[in-house]
Amino acid sequence: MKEITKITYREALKQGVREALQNDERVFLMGEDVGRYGGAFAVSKGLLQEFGEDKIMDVPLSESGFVGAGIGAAVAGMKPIVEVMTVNFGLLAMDQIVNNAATLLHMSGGQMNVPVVIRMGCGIGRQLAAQHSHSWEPLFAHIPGLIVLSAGTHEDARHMLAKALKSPDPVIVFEYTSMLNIEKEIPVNITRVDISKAKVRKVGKDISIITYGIGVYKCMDAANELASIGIDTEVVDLRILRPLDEETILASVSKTHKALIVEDAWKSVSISSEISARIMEKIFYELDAPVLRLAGVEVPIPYPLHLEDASVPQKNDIINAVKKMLNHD
Amino acid sequence: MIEFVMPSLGADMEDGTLVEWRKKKGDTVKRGDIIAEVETQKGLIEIEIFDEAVIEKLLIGPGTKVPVGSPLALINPIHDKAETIVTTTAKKDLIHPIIEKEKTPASPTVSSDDRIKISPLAKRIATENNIDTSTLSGSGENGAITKEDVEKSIAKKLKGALSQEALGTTTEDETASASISIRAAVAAAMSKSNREIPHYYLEKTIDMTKALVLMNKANKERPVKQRLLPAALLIRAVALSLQEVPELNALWDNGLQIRSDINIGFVVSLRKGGIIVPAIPAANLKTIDEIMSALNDIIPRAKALKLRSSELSDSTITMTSIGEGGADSVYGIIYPPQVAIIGFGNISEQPFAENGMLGVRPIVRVTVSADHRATDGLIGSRFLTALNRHLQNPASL
Amino acid sequence: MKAEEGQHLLYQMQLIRRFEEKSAEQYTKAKIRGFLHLYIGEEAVAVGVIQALTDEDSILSTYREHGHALARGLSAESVMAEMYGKKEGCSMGRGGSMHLFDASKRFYGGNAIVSGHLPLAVGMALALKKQNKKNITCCFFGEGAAAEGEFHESMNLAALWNVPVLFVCENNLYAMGTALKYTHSILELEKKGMAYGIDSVAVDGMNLMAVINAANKAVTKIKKTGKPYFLVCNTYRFRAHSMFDAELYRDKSEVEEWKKRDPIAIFKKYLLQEKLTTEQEIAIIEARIESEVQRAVDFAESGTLESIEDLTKFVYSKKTEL
Amino acid sequence: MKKEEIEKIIFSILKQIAPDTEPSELALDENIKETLGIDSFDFLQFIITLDEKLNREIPEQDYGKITTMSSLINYLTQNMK
Repeated sequence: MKEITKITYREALKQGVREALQNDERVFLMGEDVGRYGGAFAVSKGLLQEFGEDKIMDVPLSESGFVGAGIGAAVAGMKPIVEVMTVNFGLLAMDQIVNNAATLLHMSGGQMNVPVVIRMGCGIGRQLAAQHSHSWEPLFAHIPGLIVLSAGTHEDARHMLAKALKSPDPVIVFEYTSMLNIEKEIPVNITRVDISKAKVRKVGKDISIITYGIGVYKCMDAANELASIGIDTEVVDLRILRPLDEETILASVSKTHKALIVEDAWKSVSISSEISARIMEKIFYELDAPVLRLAGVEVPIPYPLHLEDASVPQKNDIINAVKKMLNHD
Repeated sequence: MIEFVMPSLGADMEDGTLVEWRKKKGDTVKRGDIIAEVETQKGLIEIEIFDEAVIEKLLIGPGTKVPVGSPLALINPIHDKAETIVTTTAKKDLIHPIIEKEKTPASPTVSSDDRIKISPLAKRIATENNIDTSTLSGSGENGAITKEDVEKSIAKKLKGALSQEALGTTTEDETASASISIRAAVAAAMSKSNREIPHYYLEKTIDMTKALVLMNKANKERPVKQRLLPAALLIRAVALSLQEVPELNALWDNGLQIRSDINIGFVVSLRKGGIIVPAIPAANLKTIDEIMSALNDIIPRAKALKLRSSELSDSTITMTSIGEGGADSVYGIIYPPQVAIIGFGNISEQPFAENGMLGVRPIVRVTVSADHRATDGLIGSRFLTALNRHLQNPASL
Repeated sequence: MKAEEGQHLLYQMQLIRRFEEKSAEQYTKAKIRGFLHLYIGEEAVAVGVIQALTDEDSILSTYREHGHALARGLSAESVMAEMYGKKEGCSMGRGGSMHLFDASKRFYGGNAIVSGHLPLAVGMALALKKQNKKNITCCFFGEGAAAEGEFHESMNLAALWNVPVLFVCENNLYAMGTALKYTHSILELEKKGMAYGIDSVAVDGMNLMAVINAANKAVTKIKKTGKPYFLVCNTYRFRAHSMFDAELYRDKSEVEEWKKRDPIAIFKKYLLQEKLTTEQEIAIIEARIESEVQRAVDFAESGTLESIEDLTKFVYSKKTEL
Repeated sequence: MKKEEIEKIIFSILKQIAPDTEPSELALDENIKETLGIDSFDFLQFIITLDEKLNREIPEQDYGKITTMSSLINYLTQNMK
C-alpha cells in the first residue's frame, strides 16, 4: 500500500530545502528575506531558527551582487541555493546568470564548474499586474550552459531540489507562486524524481498535450474532463526545459500523431515554439494534424482578474482546442 | 628583404589610406617606431613597425587607399640572416574572401489549387501503399486528408481488387497488382493493430492423439476426395469453444460488441507473399465434413484471389494454423475490429506428461492473442480450456 | 630586497611588455583576432600585487589580463596559444585574449563584462570564509567598473559579510575612450571604498616598489582581519584601448608625458642604483625574454585547432547525474 | 503407363498447384513439398488430382513414401497394375 500525505506546494518546497540543508554541509540558502522575514512566500519560515545565520543568509536588494556571489561560492566549493524572490527581479541578475553561471565552464575550456542552484518564484495568477506576473521560462531556457527546471507538481516541488544540487552545472528551478497554497497528495514512497526526463502524467492515445509549470494541473483537469466524453489524451509534463527531453516528447507525439502545447509564457519565441519546431523537424511524417499551441496572449499582464484570466490558457481553452483537433462535436 | 604591409587592426578594418610617411628611404627604424599615419574609418592611426630595419623603398604615396595586407614598403631587416625576400604568405589570410553565392533558379511555384491538403502521416501511409491521394476526400480540418481517410481507402481498394478478381477474368498482371495491394493492406491493418490494440497472449499445449486417431480412422474409410485435414477439426473445435466463450467472437468499436454468428476467418498464405483471410461462415452450425468442403471450395479460390468481398469482410474472429514442419507456435496480431486471433502451431511429436507418465504424443501449441481493452486473460484462458476439452473428446465434434 | 628578487620582478614586467608587443605584431598579421587589449604601461600593478599573494590565493581579472596571467605564472606558450585559438591554449582556445583561465593556478579569468566578476570574487571569498580557509581572493578591475552597479553591490556585500577579498582598481584614467572626469563624480576612487567602511588606499601604480609595499600591507591586513580591502593603483596605458583605436580622446603629448614614468624604466634605474643588477645582467634577461616570446609564438603556430565535432564540449559537464 | 508419362502428369498437376514454380526442374531427390512450398492443403489437392488422372488412391499412411520425385515415381510404377 502506498502511504499518502497531503501537503501544500509551499510545504513541499520547504521540506526540499530543509532536507538539502540537513544532507550536505556545503549547502546554504541565500536570498532576500529568506531569514528573519521567513521568506517572501514563507517557504523558508523557521529555517533560520533551525539552521542559523550561516546557513540561512538574508541578503540586501542586490540581485546581481548576491546571485554573482552565489556563483562565486559555488566555484569555490560550496553548494549555494540562491533564492531570487521572483523571476521578475531575475533580470537584474541576468548578467551573472548568462555571462558567468552559464558561460564559465565553456570559456575556461572545462576548468570551472558552477554547481549553483537558483530558485525563482514565477508565474501569473495573483492579480499582481504587469511587473510581477512574468512567465519567463523561455528566456532562461534559451541559454546553453544552464539547466532549467520547472516544478509543475507537488512531487517535483518536494524532490527536484535534491537532484538539482547534485548537478555540477548551474540549475535554475522555477517555482509557481500561485500554487503555494494548493494541497495535493505526494506518495510517501516517492523519494526522488528524475529531473533529466519529462514525465508522462497521464497515458493516452488520441492526442498529446505537452505542458509545464502552471500548465500541468490545468491540463490534467482538462484531460480528466475530456476522458468523461471518451477522449483519451496523453499529458506530458516537460519538467526540464533545458536541455529538453526530446525523446519523451517525440515518442508521445509519434504515438498519438497529434500535439497540443500549452504554456503561460508569451507565445512568440517560447517553449512551445521550440517544441513545435522540433516535432516538425524530427517527426513531420508522424503528424496527422498541424501542431496547435495555447500560450500567453502577448500583452503585459493586466491587473483586473477577468483580463488576467484571459491572458493565459485556461482549462476550457484546452478542452476546446482538443475537441477541435479531434473533430469532436 | 621583406614587405611591410598595411596592418590589420581589427576584423572590421578592410583598408586604410596612407596619409603621411613618417620615415623615408634609407632611414633606420627600430621596433615600435611609427613609420606612417593611416586614415581608417575610426580615424587617424599611427602605424608602428615590429622589426629593426632599413627602409629600402616606399611603395605607395600619400593619399593612396589600399586594402589590409597590401605592401606599403620594402624594408631590409638589420638582423636578417640569410633570408632574402620573404613574401607575405599572410596576405592571403588577411583579405577576407567573398563567397559568391550561387544563384539558384527560382523553384517553380505550385498553384495552391493543385495542392492536396493532407497530413504528413496520411501522406506517408498513402505513399507506402500506392494510394493516389488526389482521389481522396478529407475528413480533417478544412478538408485535410487524415490517416483514417487513407486507411479507409486502402481497405476499399483491397475489396475492390478482390471482387474484380471474383469475376474470373484475371491476367497475370492484374493478379500481381492485386497481390501488391494485398501486401499493402496487410501492412496497413497490422500496423494499425499493433499501434492501437493492447494485445495479451496466452498459450496452451494440447495433446492431439485422440483427435488424430479418429481422423486417420475416418480417412481410411473415405475416398480421397472426402479426406479430412486437421484444420477442419480445429476449426470445428474453435467454433464450439466460441459458443461457450462468446466474448472472443466479437468486434471492438467504442466498446465490445459480441456477435451471435461465428464466422471464422482462416488465414491463407499466398504463394507470392501476403495473406488473405476468407471466412468460414456459421462455422458452429457446420459439421466437420461441411467445414472441410467449405475449405476445399474457398482455399483454391483464395489462393487465386477469386473471392467475393463478403467472404473477406464477414469474419468475427481469425484463426491461423502453421502447416506441418513449420514453427511450433504462432502469436498472431489481431485483425481489427476483431478482438482475438487463435494460432495453431505445427502438430509434432513431443514428450508429454499425463497422469504422472511421460509419453511421446502428437501435440499442438495453441495461442490466443486478444485485445486487452475487450477482455482479460481469464476469458482467453477459459477459451483454451474449452478447446482442449473438445479436442480430447473428438467423437463429440 | 635581494638582487635575485629584484631581477625576477624586472623579468616579469619586461616579459609582459615584450609578450604584448609580439601579440600586437601577430595581431596585425591577423594571427590573433577578436579584441586585443594591451597592458603596456601598467605592468607594475600586476607584478606588484601578485607577488604579495600565495599560490592558494585566488585571482580574478579583466579582459586586459595578459599581464596578470603571466605574473601569476601561466606560461607565455599557453597564453599565446590561447590567443591563437589553439587547443594547447590555457582555456583550450575557447576563450581567446579576453578569457585566460588556469584553475590549477587559481587564475579565474579573463572576465570581459565590466564589473561582472566582482560579485564572483565576493562569493569566492565568502566560500573561503565558510570553509575557514585563511586565503584571500584578489580581484582586478578598471576604474570604468567602479561606475557599475555591480561594483557597489559587491563592495556592500563584502563589507557586510566581512569576507577576505582584495579589490584592486587599476585606474588608467580612461574607460575605453572616456576620461575619468567625464564618468565619475569623485575622482579619488578610494573614497568609494571608504563609503562602505572598507580600508581603502591609493598608490602610484607606475612605481613598482610603491605597489609592492601597498599590496603587501593590504594582504597582511586582510589575512589578519578577514575583511575586504580596496587598493587603487593610479596608472596609465601607453597604448590604445584595443588595436583598432585612433585615440581621438587624448593628446599624444599626454601619452608622451606619462611615458616618462615608464614603470620598467623606473625600476631598472632603481635596481642599477641599488646595485641589485648590472647592464649586462639586464641584457641577459632581455635575451632570455626574447627567446621565450619567440618560443611562445612557435608553440602557438604549431598548435592544433580543436575539431569541430567538439564544438559543444564544455557547455555541460561530461557526467551530469540528475 | 510409362515412367515418362507419369512424370509428365505429375509435373502438370504440380504446375497447377504452384504456378510460379518449375516442377520439371525438380531434382530427383529433392523434397517436393519443401522445394515447391506446398502446404498440407495443396498436398491433399495433389493426391486428389493424382487419383483422378491415374485412378490411384494413395492412403494417408503412405504419404511418407512419396516425398521426392524418385520415390513418388517409384511408388506409382511399382503399385501400378
